[in-house]
Amino acid sequence: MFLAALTACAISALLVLARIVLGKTTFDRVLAVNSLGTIIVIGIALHGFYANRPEFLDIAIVYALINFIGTVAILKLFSTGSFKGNKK
Amino acid sequence: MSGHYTNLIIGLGIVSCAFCTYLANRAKLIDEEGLPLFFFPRLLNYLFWLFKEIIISNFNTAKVIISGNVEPEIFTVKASQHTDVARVTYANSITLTPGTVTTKIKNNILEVHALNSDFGDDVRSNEMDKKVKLLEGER
Amino acid sequence: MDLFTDLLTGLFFFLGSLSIIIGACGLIKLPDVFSRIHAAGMIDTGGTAFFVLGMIMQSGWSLITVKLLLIGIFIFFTSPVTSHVTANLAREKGMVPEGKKIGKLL
Amino acid sequence: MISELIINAFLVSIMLAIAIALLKARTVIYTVLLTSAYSLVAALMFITLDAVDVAFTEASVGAGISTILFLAAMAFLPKKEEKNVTNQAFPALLCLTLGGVLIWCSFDLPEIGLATSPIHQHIVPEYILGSRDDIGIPNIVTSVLASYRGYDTFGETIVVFTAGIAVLAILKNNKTSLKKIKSQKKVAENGQ
Repeated sequence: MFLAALTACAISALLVLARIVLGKTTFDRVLAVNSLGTIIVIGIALHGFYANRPEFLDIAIVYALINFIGTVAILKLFSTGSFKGNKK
Repeated sequence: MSGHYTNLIIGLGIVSCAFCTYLANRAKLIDEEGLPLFFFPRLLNYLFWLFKEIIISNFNTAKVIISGNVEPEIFTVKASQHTDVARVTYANSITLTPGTVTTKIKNNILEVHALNSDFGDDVRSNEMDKKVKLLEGER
Repeated sequence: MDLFTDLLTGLFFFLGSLSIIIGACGLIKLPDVFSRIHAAGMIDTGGTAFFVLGMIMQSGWSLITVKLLLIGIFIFFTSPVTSHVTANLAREKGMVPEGKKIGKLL
Repeated sequence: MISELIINAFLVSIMLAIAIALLKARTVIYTVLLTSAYSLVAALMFITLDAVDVAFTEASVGAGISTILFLAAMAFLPKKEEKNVTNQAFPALLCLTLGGVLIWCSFDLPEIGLATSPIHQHIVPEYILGSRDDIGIPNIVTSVLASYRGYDTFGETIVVFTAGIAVLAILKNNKTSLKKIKSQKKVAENGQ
């Protein structure tokens, strides 16, 4: 059962990767990387259950946090061109 | 998170939490909307409704993606809430249900992008708006 | 009872797999950024919700359940933020979505 | 066992695909995004290898911090990479030779997981057996890094800290000297 779910994760990860490589604009790619992160969070949790070691869930939590921060940082850079904030 | 609760580990956790709070306080990151306590009693009810709505619109989005009759549309709706927190909750709820995304917010007007006219009608019927307004309560 | 939880887990996993695969297909198939955000939102909400529910069914009541709920809640709160930020930036960079427009745009 | 093999093969092929795409990429932000995706998959790979701590580090440093650092550096770079026209025969030869030597050396390694290999005989059993009673942290790698080899880690931290301070000092100095140069230029222009 877990293996079937992992296979589904793998297939969708492949499709999302295709979007990263094909993507026309940067927004497509950012979106696809974010989705890949979500799929991998699910994959880590599933693999933890599959290998009977649910401690891996800690990593999944860290992953979810980092994924969010990374995406927002990329978009922030994209909007302003630097990390210096919006002081005028 | 490791299932070990010795005094040392708990103590270190408390100390680091306090230090983080002190740093955040020093950097003036905490504003008056940090913890919207007045939400909580009605929040659970709303969350259940939102969850049901998310699942329904998930199936609808899946149907649209498979059948391929995509007619995207973009329109503006008015948010009738008074506080910023409630408005943000409304915008986030619109974004959270697949099929509709809030693209811009200006004061109390939201610009929404919908995958299909069905999703658009759902938002324009203002059902969610009323629910969030109920959540906000009388003020 | 054991069989029942297993069946329920299988159902949830099936639905979750379906929603992430359809979401990924949508990410490939849909025409422009604004439509693709919906597909990504499907992966974020439907996929994680069903998978987390299924895994909670398997774990029973323990520390693992709390961690799973944390993951679920966290993705639940961050997904709309990333979607909105992406859409907002795409709009501000001057991209106009395909399809019809109703009313005056901001 | 066979399923482990399939998972590993799948992950490796995905990483290979990303690496090839990285070679072809010509815009900087696309490269950064691909690197981030690569780190994501690499962490998953470490998890299948049962290396929880490495996966933890890879997830937080590889996918998180280094992406942000790359982006911060990217703000100072031109948007597109210029086509490289230098002769690449020598670097290719160097890489191939090094790879060949490493593969040749790997034949001499003991079998993976062999209990009688020297690395498992000397002091590791002591650490593994004593870690729980001595330190009381369930994770052995953490206890080895932070306690048994504490001085080592402390030295590393000091080195990294010093390097950080030096980089900051150089950068700050550079900024002020740039300002000085600019002001001198202005003075010179006004003088003319």
